[in-house]
Amino acid sequence: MSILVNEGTKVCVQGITGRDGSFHAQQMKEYGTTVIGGTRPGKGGEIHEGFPVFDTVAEAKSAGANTSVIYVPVAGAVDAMYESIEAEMDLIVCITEGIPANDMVRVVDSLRGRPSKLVGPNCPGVITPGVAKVGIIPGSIATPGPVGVVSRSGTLTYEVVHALTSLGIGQSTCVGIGGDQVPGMNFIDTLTLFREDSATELVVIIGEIGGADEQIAADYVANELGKPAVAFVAGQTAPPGKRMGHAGAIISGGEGTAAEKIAAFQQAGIPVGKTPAEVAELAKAKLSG
Amino acid sequence: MSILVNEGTKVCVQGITGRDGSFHAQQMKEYGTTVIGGTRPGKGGEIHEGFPVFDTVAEAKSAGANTSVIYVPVAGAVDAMYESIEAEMDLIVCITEGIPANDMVRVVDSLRGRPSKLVGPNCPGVITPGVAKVGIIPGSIATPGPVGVVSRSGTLTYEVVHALTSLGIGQSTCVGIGGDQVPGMNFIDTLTLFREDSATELVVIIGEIGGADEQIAADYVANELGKPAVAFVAGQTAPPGKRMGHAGAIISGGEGTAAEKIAAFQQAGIPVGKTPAEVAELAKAKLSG
Amino acid sequence: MKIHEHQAKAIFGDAGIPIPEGRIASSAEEAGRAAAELGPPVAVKSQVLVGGRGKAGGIKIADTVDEAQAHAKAILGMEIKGLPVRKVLIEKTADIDRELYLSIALDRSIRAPLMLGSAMGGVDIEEVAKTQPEAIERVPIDPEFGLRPYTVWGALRRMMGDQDLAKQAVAIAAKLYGIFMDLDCSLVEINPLIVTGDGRVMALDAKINLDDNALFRHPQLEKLRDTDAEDPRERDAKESDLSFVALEGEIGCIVNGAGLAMATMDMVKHAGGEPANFLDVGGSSRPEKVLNAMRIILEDPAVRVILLNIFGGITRCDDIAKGLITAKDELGVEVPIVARLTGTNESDGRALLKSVGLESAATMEEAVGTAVKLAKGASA
Amino acid sequence: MKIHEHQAKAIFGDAGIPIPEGRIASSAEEAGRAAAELGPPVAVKSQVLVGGRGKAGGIKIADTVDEAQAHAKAILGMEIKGLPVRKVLIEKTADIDRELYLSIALDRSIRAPLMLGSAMGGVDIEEVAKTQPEAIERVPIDPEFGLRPYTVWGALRRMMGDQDLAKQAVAIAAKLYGIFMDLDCSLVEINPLIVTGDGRVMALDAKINLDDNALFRHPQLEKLRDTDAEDPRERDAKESDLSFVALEGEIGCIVNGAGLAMATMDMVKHAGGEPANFLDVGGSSRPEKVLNAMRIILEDPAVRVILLNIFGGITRCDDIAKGLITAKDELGVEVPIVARLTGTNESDGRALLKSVGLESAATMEEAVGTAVKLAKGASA
Repeated sequence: MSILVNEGTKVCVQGITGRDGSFHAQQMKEYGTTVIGGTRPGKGGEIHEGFPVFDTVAEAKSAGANTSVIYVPVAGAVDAMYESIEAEMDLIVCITEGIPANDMVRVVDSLRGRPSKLVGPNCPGVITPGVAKVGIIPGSIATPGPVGVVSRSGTLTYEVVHALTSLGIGQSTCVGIGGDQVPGMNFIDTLTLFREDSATELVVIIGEIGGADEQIAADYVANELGKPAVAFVAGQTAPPGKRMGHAGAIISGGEGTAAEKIAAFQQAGIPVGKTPAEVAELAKAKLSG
Repeated sequence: MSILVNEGTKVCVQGITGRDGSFHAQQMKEYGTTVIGGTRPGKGGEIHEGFPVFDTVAEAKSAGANTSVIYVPVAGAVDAMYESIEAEMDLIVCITEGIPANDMVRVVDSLRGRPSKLVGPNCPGVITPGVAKVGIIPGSIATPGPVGVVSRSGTLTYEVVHALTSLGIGQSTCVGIGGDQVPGMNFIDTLTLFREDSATELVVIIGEIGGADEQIAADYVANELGKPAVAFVAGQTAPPGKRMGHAGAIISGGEGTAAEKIAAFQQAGIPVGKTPAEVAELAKAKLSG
Repeated sequence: MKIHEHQAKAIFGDAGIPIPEGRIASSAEEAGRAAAELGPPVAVKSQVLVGGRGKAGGIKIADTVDEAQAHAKAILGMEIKGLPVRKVLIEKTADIDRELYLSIALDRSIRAPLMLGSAMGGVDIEEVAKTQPEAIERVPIDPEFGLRPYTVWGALRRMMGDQDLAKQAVAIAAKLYGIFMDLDCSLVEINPLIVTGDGRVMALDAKINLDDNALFRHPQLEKLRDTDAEDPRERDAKESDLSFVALEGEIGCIVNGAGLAMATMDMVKHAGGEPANFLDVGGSSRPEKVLNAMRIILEDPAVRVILLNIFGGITRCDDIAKGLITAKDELGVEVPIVARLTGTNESDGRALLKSVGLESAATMEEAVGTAVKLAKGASA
Repeated sequence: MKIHEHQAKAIFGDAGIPIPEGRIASSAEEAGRAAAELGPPVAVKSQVLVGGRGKAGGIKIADTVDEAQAHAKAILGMEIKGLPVRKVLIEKTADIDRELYLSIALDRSIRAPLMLGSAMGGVDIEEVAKTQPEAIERVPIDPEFGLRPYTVWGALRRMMGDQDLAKQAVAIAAKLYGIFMDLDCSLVEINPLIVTGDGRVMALDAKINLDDNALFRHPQLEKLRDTDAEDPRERDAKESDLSFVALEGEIGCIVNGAGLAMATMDMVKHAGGEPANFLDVGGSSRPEKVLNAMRIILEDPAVRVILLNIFGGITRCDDIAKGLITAKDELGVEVPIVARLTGTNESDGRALLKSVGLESAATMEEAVGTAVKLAKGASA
């Protein structure tokens, strides 16, 4: 088992003719993911580097796609999300970064009462090792196993997954939820899925400064998850009031510090690693303990 | 049993200090309905003719209300609906007429993924005889029994209910869905509830010219309802292209005529009465047959 | 409410939908000047609020300024389906390669706007819908997302048959939706939407119907109202807050509630009579509404009897009775009145009527029967 | 992006939120003329993009024109928290009866806007939130419905304590929400919102923070940018499409990905070093990004070693290596470089570095350890 991405995942790449869309369509396919094709309005019917091109997501859905991944530049990314939401894709992964927060407020609100799940924007996507990947997570670093990973950071996910794999610990599914202030799925949404997933025995939570999502996640782990977790929090040395790359990574009004988040995890009985390598070791200890 | 309105119905009257709101709050209370009070922003905390006044529906809900009925003039009626939708009232009945159709498109769309049911606008409301009423249907004409009534017309509902009662046939619940083009609950939404209601043995459908809701309802009765129905259609003598009072009562492009609708009912095996009295007789015959 | 082609085209032009260059004219001289400014050939198009102008001879092509003036003179004297032509639109003719159809209307069954498109334009779209339903593209618009390029791309590409033309049509559809929502329309229609010889997509005709319920927030549109196209009694009724539709019969009907009013008309017809009108006094029961209703009905000399049918809910029978008595006094009613009052304050109402010598019928059937008999007796 | 009080007040004024009458001045003379026009007493308020202006002496009341001019002269010469005061706002003083607080901000936990209100205004609201959370009204705004009067009525009535004042506050809140949505703000704040002696509600201060990601659609707001308040290197980095934050340490960091960049800084600190900066080269791996990153980092004379930490996903290690080599060539880098390259095209990248005599560390830990040792050695 796994969450979000599995053997039945059939991908439509929105913006398949662009540089990133084109490259990652190929990468996903090479990893074993079923890529139905992609969209580029006005190019429907063409073949782009071996992939069928559709004018709309609805047409890609008719051709079998149930999952969208968005590599469209920021000016078109919101429309791309709406298109996939209207087409009722099961999963929508938005890689694009730099989307205005108010736009995301509306996008997330529009999901109410609709069947789609949205991961991102500004995220690396989802990988179920050995099965399929949707997004840009390098396939080589992951290996199948019992650890679910959920993360606000892309490259940090790679570090942690790589460290886990190096210790011989595989992953059920790794989900990069992205570093924006208003993401689609958040920690709780993802943890809820991991809770129900029989293949996941332990969850790694990778947080960072800004907001209170880590504190809420710690509470959920303590009271609801029913599985052990280990955590990492980036940004202990970040100065207040400065946006650290991610739109959501900012300590404002003295709130959202790494120290608060680490304390919340520890109070919930969740060990916090000081480095990605230490996180992997903590996971290993928990799994064998 | 019944649908929409029952012993647990607790009413908040939006616009309780107005002429109609005030009068009908009293009428509902006299019929036995639990009226928690009403709203009038800026008058919260006052008592109006024995009813507590609240500033907002949320406050009325805190005081126990689970049903709203709207007597607010058209300029404020859309906001009044949104207020009750946001407060997650179980049932919202909008009496106000003259609401722009595009506004109703948005209101109905906003109900997606939210728990409220909306009856109206431009409707007489709902009565469960002997139990409670929400709206303006005269209580005296109705009596408890096995017939569910659903109608696009107000006074025509009264005629039919009165005729049924005169023949000794009572009603489970009578629902006036209103004569607008874009209503909250339509025939199908209401019939779906009657289908599940064990107290309803037969349904009377009162339609009129305009649209194709009667044809869709006929199809539903034939294939899904699992109970007999009789029908009435107003507007056999209506000229095409003219709006007959209700915003929705118009034959346009040669479509939506009474003849089509009567034919659809008859093809679905639903007898159609020529007068309200005949409808009551048909219902009586079906019930005893 | 309907507005004229030239008014709709002005709205289209402001929204950026391509339209032919044109001028409005109220006289043959003005039309001639407009034709000279635009340069012939030009189309001379009657501005009336009914369909079928072309068939009725209300649209002509002129190859010279003189011809334009002559056509305008002829058309400005016409009546089309009973409506006088007071203005003509003089427009540069277009080089038409294909005629198509595009509209957005409120669709009741989906409770949302619906875009209709067809490669078969310039003809009666309802006829196409009946005979060749597959020739029509139907795209429901989710009101939460609106009409976005992806919503209509597939349909418009099929309809236009070409990427570049589809792109132009998508842009037009998006603007049409903007107009539909911003102005609270019930219909915006382009028939025909044309493709010109040099590959441009353009609105050759323009139709906009407005939601009467929303006019209160568009005072600038209310000013476009053309009262020629309205029955003066219907206008009078609207000002008195009554729903009224004039018919051809001899029994004047005053009823509360639109459904009951229609059912009353139907019953009159079944009983062998002919209703003179549809009239709904509405929910409120102010006596002056009945007075106004009587006044408007009695303007019709064909009316031989008045049938009052009231089932009081929000309406109170005594108020209705008071209004009727006032009307009898003030208007000097000479035709017989048949009244049926049931519901709220019924006994008070009946007593009031009795006090001026009016008996009330016990049922709707009885009242209708009596009215039809009186109307026949009166005309016999 | 932050904008100045007088700019925010202009937006408030256009939206119909009551503000005191005022004039902006860049010199003492202008300030004097403004004070004369407005009529003393006036407030002289420094326009700088930091909080705590009042405590720093940047806000003064003047009872005469001469006094206004003198205050302006003093304030225009000041630096507040390192920022020069270039303009002062001269404003008519208000007759303050009460000071309250009102704001709308994006709230991450509800993924929607949140209105905050408090009867305790004119003070640090974060302090109030900590010490007296019950003194703060929190109203989440459903983005589908927006801020409607009913949404905030209950909270504002409690906060204002009076129906009439509540009505004024509701109107102000609705306009504040309009600004928040229309201009894509992350915060709009009125602190204090005042009640005057004659019962009017008014914004005495105004703060608007804009969402940087949305500025592309508000070019008129981009023009309000005050570069005084920005670190020139951060501005330079932004123009090069890099995320950069200057810090006080001696180890210059170049990392791909914000999370990894923060984790790298943290690890430097844990290892006993001090990061000189946060720098995320982002997902794209164009070599010139590394070149620009090196250039910006090397502007800081405190930097004693450069730590490059790359985990290639969308980023390709060979591109990074090429950029680093170009930078070494073009910039004449004198400080040591410690590199760690893993992921996409790792071996190519390492080989390229090796070709110019740069060894790559095997792990992040090793790279950080080496960098800290080098920095200490250099400073010893």
